[in-house]
Amino acid sequence: MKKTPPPVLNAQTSPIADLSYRGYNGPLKLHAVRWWVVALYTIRRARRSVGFWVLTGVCALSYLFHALGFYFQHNLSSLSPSMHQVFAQTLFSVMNGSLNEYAVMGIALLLGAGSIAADNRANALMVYLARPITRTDYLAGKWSGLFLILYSVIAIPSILYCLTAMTAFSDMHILQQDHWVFVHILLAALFPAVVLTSLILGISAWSKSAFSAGALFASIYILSNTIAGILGMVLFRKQPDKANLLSHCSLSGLMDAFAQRVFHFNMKQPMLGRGPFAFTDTPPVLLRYSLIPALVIVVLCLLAAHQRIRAVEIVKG
Amino acid sequence: MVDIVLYTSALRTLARPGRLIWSVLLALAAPLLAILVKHASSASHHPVLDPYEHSLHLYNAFSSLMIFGFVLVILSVLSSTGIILQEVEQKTIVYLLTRPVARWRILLARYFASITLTTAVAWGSTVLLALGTLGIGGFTQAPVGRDMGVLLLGAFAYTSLFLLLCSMVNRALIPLVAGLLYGFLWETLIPQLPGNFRAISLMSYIHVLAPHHVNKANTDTSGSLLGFGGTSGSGFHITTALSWGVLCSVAAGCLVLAILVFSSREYVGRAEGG
Amino acid sequence: MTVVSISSLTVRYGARIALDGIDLEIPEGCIGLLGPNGAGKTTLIKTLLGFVRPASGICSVLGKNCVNESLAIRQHIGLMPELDCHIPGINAVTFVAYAGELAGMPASYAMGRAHEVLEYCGLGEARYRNVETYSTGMLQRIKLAQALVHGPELVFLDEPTNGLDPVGRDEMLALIRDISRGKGVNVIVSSHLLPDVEKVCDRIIVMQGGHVATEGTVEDLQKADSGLMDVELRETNAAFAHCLAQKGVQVLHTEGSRLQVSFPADTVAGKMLFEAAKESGVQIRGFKSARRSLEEVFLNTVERNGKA
Amino acid sequence: MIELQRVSRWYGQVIALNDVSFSLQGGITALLGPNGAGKSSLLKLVTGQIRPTTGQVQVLGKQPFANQWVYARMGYCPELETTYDDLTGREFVNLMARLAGIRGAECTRRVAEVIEKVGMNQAADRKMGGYSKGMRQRIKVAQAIVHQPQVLILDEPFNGLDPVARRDMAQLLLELAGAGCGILISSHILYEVEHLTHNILLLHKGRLLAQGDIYTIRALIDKHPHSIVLETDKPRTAAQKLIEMESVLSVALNRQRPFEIKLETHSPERFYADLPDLVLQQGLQIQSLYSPDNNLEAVFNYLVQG
Repeated sequence: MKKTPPPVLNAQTSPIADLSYRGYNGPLKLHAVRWWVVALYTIRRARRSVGFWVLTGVCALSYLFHALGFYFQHNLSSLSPSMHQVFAQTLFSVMNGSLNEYAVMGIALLLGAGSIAADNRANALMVYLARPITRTDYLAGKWSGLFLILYSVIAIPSILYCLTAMTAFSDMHILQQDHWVFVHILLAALFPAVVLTSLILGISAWSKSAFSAGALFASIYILSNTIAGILGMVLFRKQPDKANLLSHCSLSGLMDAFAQRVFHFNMKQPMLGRGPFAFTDTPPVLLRYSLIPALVIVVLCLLAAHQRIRAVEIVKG
Repeated sequence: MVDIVLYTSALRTLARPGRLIWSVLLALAAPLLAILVKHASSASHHPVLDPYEHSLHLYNAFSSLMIFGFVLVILSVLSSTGIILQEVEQKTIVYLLTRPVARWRILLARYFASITLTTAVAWGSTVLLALGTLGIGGFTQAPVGRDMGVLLLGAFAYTSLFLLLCSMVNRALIPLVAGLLYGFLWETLIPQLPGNFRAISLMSYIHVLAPHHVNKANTDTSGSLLGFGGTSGSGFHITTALSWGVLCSVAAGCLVLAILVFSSREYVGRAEGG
Repeated sequence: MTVVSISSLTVRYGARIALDGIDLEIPEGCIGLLGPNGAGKTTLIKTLLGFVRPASGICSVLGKNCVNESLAIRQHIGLMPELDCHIPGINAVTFVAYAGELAGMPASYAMGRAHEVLEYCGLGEARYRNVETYSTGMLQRIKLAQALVHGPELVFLDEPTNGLDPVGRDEMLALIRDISRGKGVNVIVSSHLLPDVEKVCDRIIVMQGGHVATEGTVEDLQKADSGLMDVELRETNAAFAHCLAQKGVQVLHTEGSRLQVSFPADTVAGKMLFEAAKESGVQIRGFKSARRSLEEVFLNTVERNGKA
Repeated sequence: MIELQRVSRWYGQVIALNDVSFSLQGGITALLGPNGAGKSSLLKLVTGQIRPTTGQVQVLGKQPFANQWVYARMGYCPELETTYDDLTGREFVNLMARLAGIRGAECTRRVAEVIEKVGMNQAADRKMGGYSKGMRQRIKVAQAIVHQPQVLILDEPFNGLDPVARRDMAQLLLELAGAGCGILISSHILYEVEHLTHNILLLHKGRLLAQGDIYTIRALIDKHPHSIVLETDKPRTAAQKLIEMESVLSVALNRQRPFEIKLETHSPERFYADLPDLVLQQGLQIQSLYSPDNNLEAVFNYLVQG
């Protein structure tokens, strides 16, 4: 696009230019890229939120925590094939461990709960939709903005962790073991970002306030974790396969299942009633068990959100 | 009289039809799941559970993880945050603050309404869970009465804590996120750390008062589920009396602080109108 | 050229009929849309913007159909909504530039244009401050600025002077008058504040209960009976009315220190008034032939329709 | 009734009120000022929602911040647009009445009475979430007067009302004032306030600019030239006569409107007093007479700019 300003239309005969109101006759972007404006704006807003940076700090903490842990483990045990399992496990923990998981959930809640609900409440939806953009553009922008934030928060510490391990423990030959490790990280981080973004936007669009959206989102997220965790633990002794499957019937379980599949390792699950350090190995579940439910959640939430985004005022008159 | 009006109106706000459904679902979640597991295991060819021992096991597992670990905490967070800060955020708190009622009475009425909801759901869930897993006899076999008492105490402690958090800010999302992170991240991670870290988690005191041993054989070593209640033999041992003391003083201390803050803070933002 | 043309437009919200078979041609210029709450003003605007699907009838804006060309329509119109849009944490320039970018302007152009429009709307240095520290007047200016940022051909202003102080109101009205005269922008103003509409609009449309109750130029609607006078005194005085009545002048109604009187034909109003004032010892602070204010036109229309 | 002594209030670094002192007796008082002048802050101070940074606020002789004794005798109608959306109007007023300590049958009767008074009979049993701006405004007034307060504080009560509703509201306020209730309203719809009261408080940029009767204030500002427009059939003759009057400073004719004379006077009081004699003795024909400065807006503009 050429950036030369267009000539003033009604060039004045008078030597004094008319500096009052004039119409706009500059260039216009294609309609197809307007959703990106909304996305950029969402990201800009997030950068100013203190809460967001605090939670990002928690994510960074998780990275440090696991990096230190791995360093000690590596130094204590001699290099063995199982070390790669340990590496995969810790890499997975950096991405999906409970510290990171809750911090990411917090970010999704903080930035996402109000994103549509508050726009609606503040009457901003009316202003935005009075522009030449469609509801889909608006939703796509909101979605991709939040998605990019969550994606970076999940993926960047993992990549950093991997890079740290590669430089600190060159003897492990991480790249030789898994040529695609960075691709795998990027792929695994995709899943939680997509699911959380869609879910929180769907809920936000249907809520009256950011608070109720956040409350509902957190309840669904934590309740599903708790239930799936209990079911898995109660059943694990006699029917480990079923237990394994059931323990993934939650939002974070789905994310774990996908990441486990991508990194291909056995996850250590805590064992019920065996004390704090008793763990059992659980092999990855089939890909479809994580992909299909996630797809259903994403599609339903996005449809619901799209249905709800309307230019209506709250006060009827 | 005025207190009753305040209390009922607060309760009404908390138990709006839209929210009540979620509360009821929350109360039903634990018992329904327990029943489901029980039937699934008895119907299968490889029974997972021995009839009596494991029904109690089920009760203990669900009570500890679902009711204490989830229902109690999340309802305390949501109802205490929702009942004060939603009104502050929507500014309708003005109507209450300009009535001839002392502010501490407003806060206290809301505090008790919040506890009522939390306790009602947790109690309902506990009773149904006992009935569902152990039948009528459950009330003698399982420590239902003790659990209900400790749930009430826990509700007091948690609600006070979150109320204090809420009385200090003007936006609802911040204490919501902070409360959730405290209730679910802090309270689960801290007791798992070695040493005496568990002393700074309310949940470890609650678990001492209401231990849910899954396996009678290893009560001494592993304590209750997931290591709550003490694994480290060394140093500091949480006694029942200490737990009572800590929980009660947290409840009372935080409440008093919350009242002090609420009575003296200004809950209206900067004037925009002029 | 007509800006908006509507024929037998009906809009329903569920069972409630919000607009009932409206026929309307809105010419270029500045048009006032009046009516009590719930008359269908907002619904009409929403329909024209393509937010609401009409149940039947045709409406077009700037020659484009509202139902299937609403994107193209929205490219050329601006909306200043009634309610405040508080978007905390950003300043006015960012907000207006964002609005411009949403209309498709490249970021750099949008920023320049945002400054230009905000300057025009009278938000000097305040445009760098956060929106939540703004007074109502500033918020109204931002709302106008965001409606104008992409250079629309038609702007809808919903209650543009709501909550403004007198100076602010005059300035806002001056802005509206300015953009609607010779700048190629057509304006539709919906307002409760009738004196405001009176000041800026060429034509008005009075709506009620989903119908168009009255329509016409401001002057037509204001034509009042000759011989009708509004008199303003320094203070309330019953003797004055009495004196006038003795001279055969009919006192129609009194509201505090204001009277509306009707003089018989071929009398000299000024002389009679001053005589009465002298006799009753009161100061006349003003008198002029009564132009019915739009408020009265409006009240009459509403009441007439209410009875019918 | 309400007394402020050297009250200032800051929000962080922003000053909302600066050294304001006044004392109000009964009747209706209008609090006027441009946007951002500090009107809402002042009302929030008076209703005890915020505390002054320095100085003292007293309502009925007591400090209002979180003071139940004051709240029992004060009604407040905030500017707020949000309400308890899932209560009906009647339930809301009822709740507010009960919180004010009114009980039982008395409460039901009072609630019905105030709802009738504000003209909300039809909509009282609908949820407030569906109320229009005007309905919200009226139900807010209803809750403010349900406990029969001695002092009534209203923040922008006319905002968002259509003309019919504004007229009714003004009527209601006059009735209440007639019954002995002290009323303080903030507003910028000046011509509406003008009908209600002559007693005003003028705030500008956080400072109290003027207080008292509109006319007293006008007398104070008589140093500003006051312009008056006359319409007459012989403007040049009339102009000659007018310029001879001592109170007239200047006379101007208008090219666009040949029958109009615009004159300026430094003493409107004397000019108006002398005018009838001039008209009657000299036989001037005056078709109309008005002063663009003869209203609150002008007072306001003068004070703000002067």
